[in-house]
Amino acid sequence: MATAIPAGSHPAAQHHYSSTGLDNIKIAIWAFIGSECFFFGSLISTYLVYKGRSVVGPFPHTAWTNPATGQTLHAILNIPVTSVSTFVLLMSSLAMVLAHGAVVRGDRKYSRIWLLATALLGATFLGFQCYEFTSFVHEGLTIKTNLFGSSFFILTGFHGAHVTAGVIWLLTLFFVDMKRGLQPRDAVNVDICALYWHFVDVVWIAIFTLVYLIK
Amino acid sequence: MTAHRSRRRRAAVLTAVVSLAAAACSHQAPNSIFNAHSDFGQVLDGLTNRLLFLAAIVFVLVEGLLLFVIWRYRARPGNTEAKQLHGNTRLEIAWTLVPAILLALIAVPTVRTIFRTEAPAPANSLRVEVIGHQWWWEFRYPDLGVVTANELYLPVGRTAAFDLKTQDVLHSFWIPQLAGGKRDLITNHTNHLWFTPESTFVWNGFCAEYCGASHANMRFRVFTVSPAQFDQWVAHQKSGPVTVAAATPPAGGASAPAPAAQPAPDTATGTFPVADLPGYIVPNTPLPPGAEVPVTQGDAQRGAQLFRTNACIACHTIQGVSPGVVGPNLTHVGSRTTIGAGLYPNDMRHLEAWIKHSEALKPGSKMPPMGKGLPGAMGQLDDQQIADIAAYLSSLK
Amino acid sequence: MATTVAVPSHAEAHEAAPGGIWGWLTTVDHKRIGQLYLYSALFLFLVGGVEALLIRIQLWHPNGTFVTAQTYNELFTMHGTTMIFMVIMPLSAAFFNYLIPLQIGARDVAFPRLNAFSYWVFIMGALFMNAGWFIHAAPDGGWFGYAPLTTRPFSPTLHIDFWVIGLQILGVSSLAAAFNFLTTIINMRAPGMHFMRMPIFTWMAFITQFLLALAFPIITVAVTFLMLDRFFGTQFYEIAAGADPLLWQHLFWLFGHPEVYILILPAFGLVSEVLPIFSRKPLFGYPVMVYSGILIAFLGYGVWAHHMFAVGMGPIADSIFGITTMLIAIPTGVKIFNWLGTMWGGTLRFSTACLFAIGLVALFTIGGLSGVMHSSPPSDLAQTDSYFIVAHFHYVLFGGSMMGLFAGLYFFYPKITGRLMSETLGKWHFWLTFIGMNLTFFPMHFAGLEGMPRRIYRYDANQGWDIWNNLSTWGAFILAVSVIIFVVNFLWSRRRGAIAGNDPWGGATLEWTIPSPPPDYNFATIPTVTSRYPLWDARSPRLTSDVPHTAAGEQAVEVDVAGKHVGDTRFPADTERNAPSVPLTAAQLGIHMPSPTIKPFTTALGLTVMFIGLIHHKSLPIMFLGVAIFLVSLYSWVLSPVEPEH
Amino acid sequence: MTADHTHAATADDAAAEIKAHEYAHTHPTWKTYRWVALILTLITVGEVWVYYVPAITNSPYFVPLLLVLSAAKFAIVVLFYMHLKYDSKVFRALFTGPLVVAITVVISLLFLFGQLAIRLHGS
Ligand code: HEA
Ligand code: HEA
Ligand code: CUA
Ligand SMILES: [Cu+2]
Repeated sequence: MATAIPAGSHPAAQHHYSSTGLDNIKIAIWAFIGSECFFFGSLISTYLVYKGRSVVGPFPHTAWTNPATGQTLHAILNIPVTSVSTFVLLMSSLAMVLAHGAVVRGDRKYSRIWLLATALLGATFLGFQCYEFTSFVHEGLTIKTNLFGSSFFILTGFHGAHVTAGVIWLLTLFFVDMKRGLQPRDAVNVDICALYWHFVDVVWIAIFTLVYLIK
Repeated sequence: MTAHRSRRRRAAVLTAVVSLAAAACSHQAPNSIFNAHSDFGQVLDGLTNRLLFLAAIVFVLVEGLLLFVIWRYRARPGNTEAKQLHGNTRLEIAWTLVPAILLALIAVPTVRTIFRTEAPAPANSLRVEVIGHQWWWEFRYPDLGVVTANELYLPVGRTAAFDLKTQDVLHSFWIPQLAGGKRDLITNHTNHLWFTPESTFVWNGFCAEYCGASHANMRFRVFTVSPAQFDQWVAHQKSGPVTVAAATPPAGGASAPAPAAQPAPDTATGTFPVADLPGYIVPNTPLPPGAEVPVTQGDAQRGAQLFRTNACIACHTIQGVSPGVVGPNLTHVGSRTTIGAGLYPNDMRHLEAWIKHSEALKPGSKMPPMGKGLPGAMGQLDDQQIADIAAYLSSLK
Repeated sequence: MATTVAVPSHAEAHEAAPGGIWGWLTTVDHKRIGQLYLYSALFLFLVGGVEALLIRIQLWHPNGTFVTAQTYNELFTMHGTTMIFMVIMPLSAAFFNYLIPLQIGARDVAFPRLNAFSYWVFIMGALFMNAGWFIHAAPDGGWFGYAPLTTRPFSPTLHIDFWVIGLQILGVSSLAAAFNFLTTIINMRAPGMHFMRMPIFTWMAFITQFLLALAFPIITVAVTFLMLDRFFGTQFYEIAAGADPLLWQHLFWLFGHPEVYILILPAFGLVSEVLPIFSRKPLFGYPVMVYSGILIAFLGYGVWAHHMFAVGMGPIADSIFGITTMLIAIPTGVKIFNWLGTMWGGTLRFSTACLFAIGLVALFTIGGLSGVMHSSPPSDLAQTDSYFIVAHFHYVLFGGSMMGLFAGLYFFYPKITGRLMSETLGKWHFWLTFIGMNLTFFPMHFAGLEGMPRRIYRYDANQGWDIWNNLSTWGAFILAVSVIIFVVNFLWSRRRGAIAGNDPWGGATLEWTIPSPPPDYNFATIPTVTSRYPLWDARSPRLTSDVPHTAAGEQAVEVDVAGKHVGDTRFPADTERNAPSVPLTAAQLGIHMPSPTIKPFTTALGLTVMFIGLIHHKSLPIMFLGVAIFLVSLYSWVLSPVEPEH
Repeated sequence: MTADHTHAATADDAAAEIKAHEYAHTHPTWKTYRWVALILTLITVGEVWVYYVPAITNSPYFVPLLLVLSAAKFAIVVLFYMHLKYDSKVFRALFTGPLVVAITVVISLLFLFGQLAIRLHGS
């Protein structure tokens, strides 16, 4: 990591003309986000299409009695816990904008604090998700149980994977900051990470409503 | 020189089109989607003809224009400098509008036809359940209590309403000359198709959705018969297996004489003797090399015993004999024209080969080869035993 | 114009880049990557073509026994998959790579290393999927792999695993490339090249990138479900769990229909480049060509269910999808008529490139018209899954995409290699292709209308299909001859073809102002563009005087960036720097080019190994090895600069 | 991939400083962010609260209400945190276009699978 993220101050940069005055990487990340709309759109569609079509329980919002064993499995989603984790993710977005702002100002202290805070909040969210997944498994819902199990775990799991990638990205930025300090000219590198991070948050906003709250 | 080329090209294109058209008219097309023999088929026909007609007009206009342009504007002495037109708004609007109008001409009848053909079937229709299996067809008449396989009987003049289901993967139910159109059989769905057959005859049916190894071998036959013949057929199907020795006299009463030039159904069973069927109905599939069973005579009595004591009963139903439901119902197998889902003619030679090594006759077949010592074979039958069983099955009229 | 400039040898132009295999593995030059795409795709075209020939030999006569049912099913699956994902798409990608930077006046793409990564992922995915052949496990589920046939209970063996994993890998490549080209086109156009001055090929490529970026996520999800079902026991397509097979169909075709426009729009773009040049006229209705392309792409998202008219979606859905599908004929028709308008009043020179372009206009129309016939749902019930459909898509794919790509290949070959392809062999190639193609695919219309289902490895005699199949097979043999002639021409011309010079055809756009093959930095000085047809403006301003967006047609635009006037030389001043007799190296000119690196290759390798590891539960350690290679390479890539440190 | 890009002309040190300066003008400030966070929190609280009020969950307005609330959150994050409101229209096009098409596709799929129709009849 010695070379660290090359900054825009490259002498070569002067040879590169840009048609719009925008950063290439920022255009690319927005294109990527546009593309991700379809990725999550497909996953969400699948979840909604399969809603109420599982042959066996457990179900998200209603209890289910296994006709074979007589055992009753209660509605599986845990709204209070997920509300908290949703709030955590929202707050991580706030930390993210503050981190970006600090980098832009050249404020080394706060850039580190907020970058780390964002990553930790993200990790907290992941912790909640781990807790949620394990408790679901204990209650008898796995990816193999029914259509709900498959579509739920894979949708939220892919979201979780995005959060994980984001946390790793944030930590990388944090370590670069520790090592050589992020300068204002690095702002674009933080900016694209932030865009990604907020997008992941936005996806969760949709998931929280569509999966957890709508019965 | 280029002029030469385009002239040659036009000539080539013309010859091709004309000869293809000629060939199209002069030869037999027993599975054509045109001139289908049902109300449904005719509705589709009308629409398809309209589409073809419009497509032909656009084709001639566009290709004609193209040929004109490349001939007229080829570089040659006297045409050395291009006119630098770069666009013409009015023209461009024109060639946006004209296609739009043409499309409206097909969109309107299309939507009308959709709503007509996808309406619910009339209440008094004959209900038929079609169940797709890898790679054969099960036909059930729930109101009549009849279950059969690979050969479908329908009375003319009465609407047949099909409930299409599948036991495994997707298939598609297609009788080109009867219905014209097809419908897919979709797992966990029941699909619908209905039409009223208008002529008595026999038709080819196909599976039209790729369904694995033997998709090509998943065919069936449809017999459209008069209502009286249909009733007779139903009555026969409902009776238990009728073991008919070589020359048993017809059991039933007199039936209406069949129209000339049409195959007449056997009066006893309401089914058709193979010899009367047109060539494209009787399968010509060659047996794979080495599949032939040398023994040609079998004992039906012994065969019945062997059938009961071997794996056969696990999969096949013969009314009063065995309850298996994995494979086709064989209660009246001897009266069918084909075996293996329309793949081979139903005779001793093919039956024997089939029982001995079905997999070689029909790749992927879920029926294990019953011949002794064959790789993957389940059965322990020697050639004589196979001949006996074949004789028994042939006798199940 | 300095059209007679001698061609520099390749070595000179690439002095700085390492040579040999290592040079190719580490290259980040869009032109070399473009060539890699080109050679790979042409090779795979031969593979897919041989598969087609085997199919045709099997169907030559009724009840053919040339191959087994299983082999046949593998053949058509791999033929379709190969031709679509490993031939037409990478051939288009070859042109995107080679041409987009040249046409917009850039030195490279926005992310040169990502570009190399895309190629390596593509070729590894293609090799992986074809590896199935060598262990008797080539995919056999059809190119659209309908569930539940492709789920574990019905396809227990490795066949489908190769398909599923191969598609995932190929998808990564397309997505990465799409973001790259989107950025390149948005942000790296030369000063003055606003969108309505962009060469039409670049425009169509631009639209295609949107389609790629927005369609591939959907197939990724659909295939991921299948992969998880097969490997980890999820239930997405598990019929026993109540799954709905239509989910796969909707997701697949939501991708699949945009995909067919991904396959055709680049070819449309190439033809729109070729026809004006050989008519000696500007493209007729350039803005309308652009808008119709956009409209085709947009409408392409609202028609997917026309592949599912037989599944029983109900009358309302059938009507809606039928009508939206018909609507696409309008913008496509506009394109056809505008090409005719381009030729109208021109002085047509029938070079091979021009012939192929005209071939597209003639043949695509036929495919388009049968497409419109399918778009009427009740009538499609009769056509669907019959050879009538096979006829349709070969007319649009071979008659459209392939013809257009061949046109582009003959046209741009001199730019890529510095030499012209033989016109004599080229004409042979064209005429045999034209005849062979019609002889192969036109009879399929009749076979289909006479009831021949598709994807059958054998058919019975007496069905009336013999003659059509016989003709088709002979046509395929003619095509094989034409392909061999093409291969010979391609190889021969590389060494023996006539020297091309900068601008052999009298081109109009930036790529024709620089040497052939271009130096690695493309443009010694980034030009300032004041016109849609800069070269024509310079050569014969009188002719373009009333064409909008040309120098004479409107005020030239001054461009300043960050307070500095960019481009010392207004285009197309022909200085020694821009078109020197012996091109200078980047170093001599003081231009910094991205340095070669192996990291994209190793990252792609890691990714591929990771996916391959999925194929068997015993191979999971291989997957982790892949993850490790991937992460290490990615990190060292991301943390190292694009260009050498100074 | 962060580094694999060629920087824009403005990206030398001086320019970056200018950029930072401009940024302060064109981007929302700490105050805005605080407000945004507060509003987001309130909406979330509202959503969860609604979930526990039987009178609302049983009413036909429950689903539309939730959809509106989450759409509002979605929009706020995108406009302010992702500063789309202040940024180039290129980004707006790259995001909004696909988003609209994707949402349309999701809705059409729900209709095609009968999930939406059922809901409409059921309420
Ligand atoms: C390059 C790829 C390509 C292109 C461009 C197209 C273009 C079109 N396709 Fe095609 N299509 C495929 C590739 C392509 N297709 C493939 C691969 C399949 C099969 C997949 C499989 O099952 O394996 C398929 C299948 C397919 C089906 C499903 C059939 C079935 O399985 O039942 C349908 C149905 O509507 C269809 C329609 C159309 C239409 C309306 C167009 C339109 O875009 C065509 C528009 C063009 C014109 C109409 C010609 C020019 C216009 C004029 C000259 C103007 C005047 C014209 C009129 C007024 C009509 N296509
Ligand atoms: C761009 C796409 C493309 C192209 C170019 C082609 C090209 C050809 N296709 Fe293909 N085809 C598809 C896309 C394409 N196809 C698709 C998507 C399917 C559907 C698959 C499915 O159902 O899943 C299909 C299906 C398909 C079928 C239907 C199979 C079936 O349903 O059972 C047939 C049948 O004839 C066929 C034939 C051909 C032929 C003869 C060619 C010819 O044009 C090929 C010409 C090329 C050659 C003849 C190669 C010559 C090479 C040599 C001679 C080697 C020389 C070697 C050296 C010099 C080293 N194709
Ligand atoms: Cu059943 Cu194909
Ligand atoms: Cu389509």
